[in-house]
Amino acid sequence: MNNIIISLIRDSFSSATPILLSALGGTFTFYANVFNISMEGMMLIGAFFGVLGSYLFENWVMGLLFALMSGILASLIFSFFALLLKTDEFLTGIGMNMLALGGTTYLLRNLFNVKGAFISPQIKSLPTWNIPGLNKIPILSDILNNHPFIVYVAIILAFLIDFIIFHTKFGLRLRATGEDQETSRSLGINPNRIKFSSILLSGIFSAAAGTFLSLGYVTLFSENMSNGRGWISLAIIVLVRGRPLGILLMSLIFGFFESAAFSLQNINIPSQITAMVPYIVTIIALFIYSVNKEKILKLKKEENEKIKEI
Amino acid sequence: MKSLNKILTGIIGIVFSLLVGALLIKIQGNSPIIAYKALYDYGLGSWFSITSTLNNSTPLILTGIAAAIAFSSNVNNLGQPGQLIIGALSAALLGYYLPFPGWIGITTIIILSGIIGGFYASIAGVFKKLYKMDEMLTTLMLNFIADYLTIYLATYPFLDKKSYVPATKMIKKEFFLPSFKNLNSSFFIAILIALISYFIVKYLKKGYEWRMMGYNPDFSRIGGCDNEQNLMWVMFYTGFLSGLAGALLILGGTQHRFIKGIGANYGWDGIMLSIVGANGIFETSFFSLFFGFLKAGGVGMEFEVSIPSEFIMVLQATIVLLVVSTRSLVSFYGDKMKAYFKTRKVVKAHE
Amino acid sequence: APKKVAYVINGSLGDQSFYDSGYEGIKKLEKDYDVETKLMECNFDPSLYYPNLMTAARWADVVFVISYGFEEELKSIAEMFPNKIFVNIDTVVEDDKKIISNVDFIEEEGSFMAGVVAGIVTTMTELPGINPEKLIGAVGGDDDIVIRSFVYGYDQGAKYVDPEIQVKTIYVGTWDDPVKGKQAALQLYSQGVDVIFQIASLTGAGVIQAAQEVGKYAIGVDSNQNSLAPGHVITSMLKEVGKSIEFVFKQIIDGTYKPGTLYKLGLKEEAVGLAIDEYTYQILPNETVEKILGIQKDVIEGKITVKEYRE
Amino acid sequence: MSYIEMKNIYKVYPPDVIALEEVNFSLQKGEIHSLIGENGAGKSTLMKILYGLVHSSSGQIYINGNEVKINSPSDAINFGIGMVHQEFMLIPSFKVYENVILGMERTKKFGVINKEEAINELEELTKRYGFDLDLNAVTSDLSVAARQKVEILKLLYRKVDILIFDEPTAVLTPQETEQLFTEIKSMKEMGKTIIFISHKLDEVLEISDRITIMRSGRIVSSIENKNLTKSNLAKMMVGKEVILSVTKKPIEPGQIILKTENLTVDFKQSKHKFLQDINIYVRAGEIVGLAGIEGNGQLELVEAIIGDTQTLKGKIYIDKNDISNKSITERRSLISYIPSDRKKFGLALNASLAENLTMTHHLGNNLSKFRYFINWKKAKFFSSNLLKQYNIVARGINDLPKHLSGGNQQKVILAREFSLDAPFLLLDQPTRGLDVGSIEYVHDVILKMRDKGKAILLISADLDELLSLSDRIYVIRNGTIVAELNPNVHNKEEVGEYMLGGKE
Ligand SMILES: Nc1ncnc2c1ncn2[C@@H]1O[C@H](COP(=O)(O)OP(=O)(O)OP(=O)(O)O)[C@@H](O)[C@H]1O
Ligand SMILES: Nc1ncnc2c1ncn2[C@@H]1O[C@H](COP(=O)(O)OP(=O)(O)OP(=O)(O)O)[C@@H](O)[C@H]1O
Ligand SMILES: [Mg+2]
Ligand SMILES: [Mg+2]
Repeated sequence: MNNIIISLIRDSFSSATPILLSALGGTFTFYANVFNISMEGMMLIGAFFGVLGSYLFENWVMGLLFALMSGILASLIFSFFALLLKTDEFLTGIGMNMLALGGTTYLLRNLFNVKGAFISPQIKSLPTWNIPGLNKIPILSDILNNHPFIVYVAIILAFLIDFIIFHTKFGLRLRATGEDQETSRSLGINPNRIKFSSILLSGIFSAAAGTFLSLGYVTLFSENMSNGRGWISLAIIVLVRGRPLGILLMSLIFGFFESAAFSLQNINIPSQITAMVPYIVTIIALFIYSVNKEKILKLKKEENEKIKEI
Repeated sequence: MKSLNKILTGIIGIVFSLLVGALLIKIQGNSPIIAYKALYDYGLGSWFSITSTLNNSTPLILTGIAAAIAFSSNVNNLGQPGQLIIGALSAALLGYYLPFPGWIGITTIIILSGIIGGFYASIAGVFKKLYKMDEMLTTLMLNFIADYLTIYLATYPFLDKKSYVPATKMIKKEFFLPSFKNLNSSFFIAILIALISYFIVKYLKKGYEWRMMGYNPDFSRIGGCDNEQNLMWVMFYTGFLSGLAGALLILGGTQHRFIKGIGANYGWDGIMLSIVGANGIFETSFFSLFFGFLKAGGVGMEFEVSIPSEFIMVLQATIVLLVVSTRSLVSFYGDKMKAYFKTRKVVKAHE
Repeated sequence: APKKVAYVINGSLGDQSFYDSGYEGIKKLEKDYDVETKLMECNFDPSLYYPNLMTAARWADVVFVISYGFEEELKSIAEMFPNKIFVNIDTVVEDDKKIISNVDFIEEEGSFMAGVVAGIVTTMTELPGINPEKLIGAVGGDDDIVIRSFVYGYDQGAKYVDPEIQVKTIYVGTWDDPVKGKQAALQLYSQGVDVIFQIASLTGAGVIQAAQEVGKYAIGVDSNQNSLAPGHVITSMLKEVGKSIEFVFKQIIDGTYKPGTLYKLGLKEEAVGLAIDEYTYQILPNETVEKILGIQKDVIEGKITVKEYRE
Repeated sequence: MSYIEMKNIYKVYPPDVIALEEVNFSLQKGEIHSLIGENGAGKSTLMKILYGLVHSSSGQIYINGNEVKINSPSDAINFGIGMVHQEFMLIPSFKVYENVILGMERTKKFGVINKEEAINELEELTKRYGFDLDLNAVTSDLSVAARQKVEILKLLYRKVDILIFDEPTAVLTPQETEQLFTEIKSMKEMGKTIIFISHKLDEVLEISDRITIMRSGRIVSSIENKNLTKSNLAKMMVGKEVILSVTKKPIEPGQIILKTENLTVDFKQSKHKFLQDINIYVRAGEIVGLAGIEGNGQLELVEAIIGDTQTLKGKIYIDKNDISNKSITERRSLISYIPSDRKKFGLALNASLAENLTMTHHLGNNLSKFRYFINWKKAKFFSSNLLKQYNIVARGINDLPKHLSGGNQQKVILAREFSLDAPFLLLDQPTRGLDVGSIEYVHDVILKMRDKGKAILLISADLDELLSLSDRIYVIRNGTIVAELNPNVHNKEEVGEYMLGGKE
C-alpha cells in the first residue's frame, strides 16, 4: 500500500514537469499580453528535435540542444506572423499547433521512415539526479530522487522566474508592456522587443518540456505526444494569473490528480470518468480562486479607504 | 461593402498562399499542377465533388458562426468542440428513443439537441455570472469533460453491442435527413441558420446589445443593456449553434449514430474560421465553404498524388496563416501607402 | 485478374501493429502480383470514412478495408459496386447480398496465450524482479469491446495456469501517449504486478520502457516488439493482418474466392500467436518455453477451448 | 538661435487624416511656452513628434541649430525632452517608484533592480521639489493630482531640460492647479524649459511667456504674452468671436424631480461609508451644481444614481418613482447621463456613429414597430438627424467615433443623451478636455435643456463653470453634503473653502 502512494506522489512530479515547464515559459507571454496558445505545438516540436539530436549524435546534450534550437526556430515563426505580419495571435497559435503536428509527423516519416513512434537504442535519455543526503531518508528519497534532472531544474526555475518577473529590470518592463504597451513605448521601451523575448522564452521552455517527454520520462518520439499538455499549461497560467509559484503548485496538483485518476480505476470507476478528474479539479480550483479573489478585492478596497480616512 | 472587402483581401491571401503551397509541394517532390488539379477535381470538379465540399462545410458554418458571435460579443467561448459532441450524442439518443414520426421527430431532435448544447455552454455562463470565473478556461475544461462523458455514455449505458468501437445504436431510418444527389439537406439547414443568425445579430435588439457588449462592455452596461443576461444569452445561443452542428452530423452525416471521434476538429476549425472571417457571419460562412473545399480536395491530393495526409495538414495551416496575414498586411501597408501619397500631395501643394 | 488494389483504414499508419502489418501485406501484393495499390487513411476522422471509401471503391478492383466504425458505410458502398471485391478485416460486416467477405481474427486465442505466459512467469519467483504475489496486469488504450476481448482471453490464459492469478487492468484512455502509458505501468508495478500485457498501440511503448526501468516484464502486441527492451519483453502477441491479406488475395487470383465468405483465423491458421525468439529464450528457460508451446498445441488441437468475448 | 526648431512638419495619419500641415514651431531656452488651439488642431500630435512617439510624415527638427532625428522616446529623453501626456501613461498595478524608474532602471548584478538606490534618489527629488508622494503606494489607488505628480517625477528623474505638459490641468481642481503652477515656476527657475498645452485661457495667460496658437493643423500665430486678453486669444483660436460669459434666463423651478433620502453607500463588512446620508433634491428647470475635490464621493453618488453599484442604502426618487432597487436598464428611461470618462462609458469607439447614437434609445419603442427589433432605417434616419442637429463633424453615420476629435465625441454623447427626453440629466464633467468653442456649445445646450424644464445635476471640477451655470450648489466633502450655496451670493473662493473644509 505504501508503495502505491509513494509511486503516486513520485509520479505527480513526472506528470507535473512538462506542464510546469511550458507554463513557466507561457507565463512570460502571459505577462507580455501575447495571447499564446502555441505551447502545445512547441512542446511537440521540442520532443521531436530532442529525439533527433540525441539519435544523430547518440548524446543527450545534443538532443537538448537540438530541442532548444527548434524551440527558438518555432518562436521565430510565431513572432514573424504575430509581430511582424500582425496576424491575429490566437490564429497564429492555432496555425503553429497544426504546423507542429503535421510537420513532426511529416519529418518522422521522411527522416526515419516510420510513422507513429520512433524508438531506437541510439536515442540517449537525459541523466537522472540524486539530491545529495536525501538517500538516507527512506520515503522522501523514493519520491524525490532519481528523476531526470529537468524535474529539479523546473522546480528551481519556478522560483527563479518568480524573482525575474517581480524583481528585475526585464520583469518590470515585461509587466509594464503587457499591462499597457503605449506607456512602455512612451518610455522608450520597444514593446515588440519585449514581446519577442517573451515568445522566445516560451518557445525555449516549451521545447524543454517536450524534451522531458521524449528524452526524460520515456525515450522515444511518438506522434502527437504532447497530447493536450500545452492546453493544460495554458489553463494553469490563466488560472493563477501567471504567478510562477502558483503555476508550480497547480502543476503539482494537476500532476497528482492525473496519476491518481488511474488508481480510481482500482475501485471500478470507469476509465472515462477517472480521466475527467484533473479537469474537474481545475474548474474547482478556478472556483476557489475566483470566490477568494472577490473577497480579497472587497477587503482591499475597504482597507484603502480606511487608510485615506486616517 | 465591408464584408466584400474582407472577402476580397481574403481571396488575395488565398491566391498567395496557394502559390506558397505550390512551392512546398514542389519541395516535397510532387508536381504542384497535378496536385492542384486533384484538389480541384475532388473539391469542385464534379457534382459529387461540389456536394462533398458543401457537406464538409455544413458543421463548420455552424461552429464558425457560433465562435464569431461569441467573440464579437466579447465572450470567450472556446467550448464549441464540447458543445458539438454533447449535441451530437443527444441527437443520437433522441433519434433512437424518440417516438415521434418523421419530420416532427427530426425537428424535435434538432431543436432539442441544440438546446442541450446551449445548456452545456450555459454552465460556463453561470459560472461567469455568479462567480466571475473566466469563461475561456471553463469552456476549455468542459471540452475535455464532454469528450470523456460522451465516450463513457457510448461505451457503457448506450453502447450498441454490435459495434466494435464505442458507439450508440443507429437512429431510426425515418430520421435520416435526405440527400439530393449526394448533397445532404443538412447543408440547407445550416444556411438557413446562418441567415437567421445574421438576422438576430443585425435586427434583434438583443443582437445589437451583444455586439455593443463586444465593442465596449462598460458602454453597453451604462447604456442600459443587461450585460450579465446578454452573456448568458450569447453562451446559450452559441452553444445552441454548436449543438445543432452536432445534431446535423448525426441526422445528416453518413454514420447516423454517435461514434467515438465524430466531432473531429469541427469545433476548433470553427473557432479558427471565425478569426479568418474576422467574426463576420457571411465571411465566416464563406471561409467555411473554402475549408470544406480544402478538405474534400485534400482527399484527392492524398489519393491521386499520394501526398501524405500530414503534409496536407501543413498545407492547410500555411494557407490559413497566409490568408490572414496577407489581409492584415494589405490593409496595414495599404493605409501607410495612402498616407504617404497624401503627404506628398500636401507638401507639393505648399511648395 | 484484378489490377488495382486499395487499402482503406479508419486510423492511420504508424500504430506499429495491425494497420502497419496490413500495409506490409499490401506492399507485398504489389511485388508478387504486379498490381497497383493505393492507401487511404482516415485518421480516425469519421467524416472521412465515407468519401475515402467511396474514392477507393470507384477506382479499385479489390478493396481491403479495416472498417472500425464505418461498417454501415461499407455496406452501402459495397452495394453500389456489386461487381467489385470488398474484403473487410478484423471486424465482421454482413450484407444481405453477400458482397463483402470478412477476415475475423480470434484474438482471444492469442491473448489467451499471452495470459498463459504472464501466468507462468508471475509464479516463477526465481526470475529477477518476480514477486510471490499472483498478480499480473494489462494496460489498454481505450476501454472498448476489442480491448476487453483481449483482456478476456488474457484472463482465461492466466487462470488456466493458476486460477488464483488476478489481472489488474488500467485503461489509459488514449492510443498515442506513451508518457501516460508508462505512468499506468509504473502504477501497476508498484501494486505488485510483475508482468504487463500492453494493448495500447503507441501508448504501449511507454509500458515497455517502464518494464525496463523497474526491471519487470512486459508482453508486446500486434507486431513483434521483443527487441524493444531486451530482457524485459518476454514475447508479443501477433496479429498477422498482412499475411491474411495475402492469403485472401491468393484465393482471388486462384479463382477460389467466394464473396460473402467469413474467414475466421486463429492460432491454427497462424493468424494470431506468440512471437517466440531469442529474446524470449534470454528470459525464460527452455523447458518453460516448451510448456508454453505445449499449451498452444492443446489450444490448436481443440483440447483447450478459449471462450470468445462476444457470443 | 532657438533652442528647438521644428521646421515644415507634416503629419498624415494613415490612411488620410491630415493632422499637421507646414508647421514651424520654435522654442527658446528657459521659457514657459503655451500651445493652444481647438480640439483636433494638432497640438498633441506636434508634441508627440517632438517626443518621438509619432513620426512626422515630412519635416525636420533642430536642437541648438543642429538637425536631429528623433525616432523614439528614448532618443527624445537623450536629447533632454520629456512629456506628460494628455492621458496618463502609468501602469496602474505598479508602485509609484516602479512607474517612475520604468525605462531607466538602476540595476545591480544580473539586472536585479536596485530598489534602495531608486527610492533614495526619488526621496531626494520629492523633497527638493516639495512633492508629497508615497513612493510605495500602488498607482491605481492614487488621486488624479497625485498621478500627475508621478508623471512629473518621471521626467525629473530622467533629468530632462524640456518638459512638455499636455493638458495637465484638465483634471485638476483650482487648488491643485495652483500648486502645479508653483511647481512649474520653480522648475523654470531651475533652468528648465516648459511647453504647456491647455484649453483654459486664464491659465495660459497667467503662466506663459509665449503663446503659440494652432488651428486645423497649422500654426496661426506665435506671440509674446503681453497685453493679451482672453477674448482676443479665443478669437485667434476659433477664428471668430467667442462669447465667454454665460447668459441665463431667470430660474422658474417646477416640481422636484430627483430626490435622495439618506442615501448611503458602504461595504458589507466595514463600518466605513463612501456616502453618508445624502439628502439632495433637484427641481425641474433648475441646474444644481455639485462642488467638491475629486474623490470625496462624487463618483459614488453618480454610480448610486445611475445604478452601477451594488451596496446602497436609503432611497432615490426620480419623478416620484422609487428607483432605489431598479436596474440600470430600468433607470435609463428616467435619466440622461453624460459620464466623465467618455471613452470608457460614453462611446464604443469602434462601432459606427449610428450604433453609438442608437444606444439607450433602443430600449424604448421609437426605433421599431416591434418590441424585440430595431428598424435600422429609422435608427439611421434618427442618427443622421442628430448629426445635423448638433453640428457633429464626421463623415456620416457610418464613421467611427475613434476618428472624431474630443469635442465632436462629446457632442455625440450629448446628442444621444439629450434626445432621450428623460426628465433628469446627470452631467459628470461635461466639458472636461474641450476647447473654448466646444465648451460654449455645450453650455448652450445645457441651458436649453434647463429652459425646457429638465432637472439637471452638474458635477464639475471647474468652479467658474459651476458658478456660472448652476442655480444652486451643493458642496460634498468626505461623503457628506456640507453646504448648500447660492452662486449669486457666494463666490469662487468661498465655495473653495467649503470644499477644503475651512468653513462648515
Ligand atoms: N492615432 C491617430 N490616428 C488617426 N488620426 C489621429 C490620430 N491621432 C490624432 N489623430 C487626428 O489628428 C488630428 C490632430 O489630433 P491631436 O490629438 O493632435 O489634436 P489636439 O490638438 O491635441 O486636440 P485636443 O485638444 O482634443 O487634445 C485630429 O484630427 C485627430 O483626429
Ligand atoms: N491609423 C491609426 N490609428 C491609430 N493609431 C495610429 C494610426 N496610425 C498610427 N498610429 C499610431 O501612431 C504612432 C506612430 O505612428 P507612425 O505611423 O507615425 O509610426 P511609423 O512611422 O510607422 O513608425 P515605424 O517606422 O516604427 O513603423 C503609433 O503609436 C501608431 O500606433
Ligand atoms: Mg507475481
Ligand atoms: Mg491633444
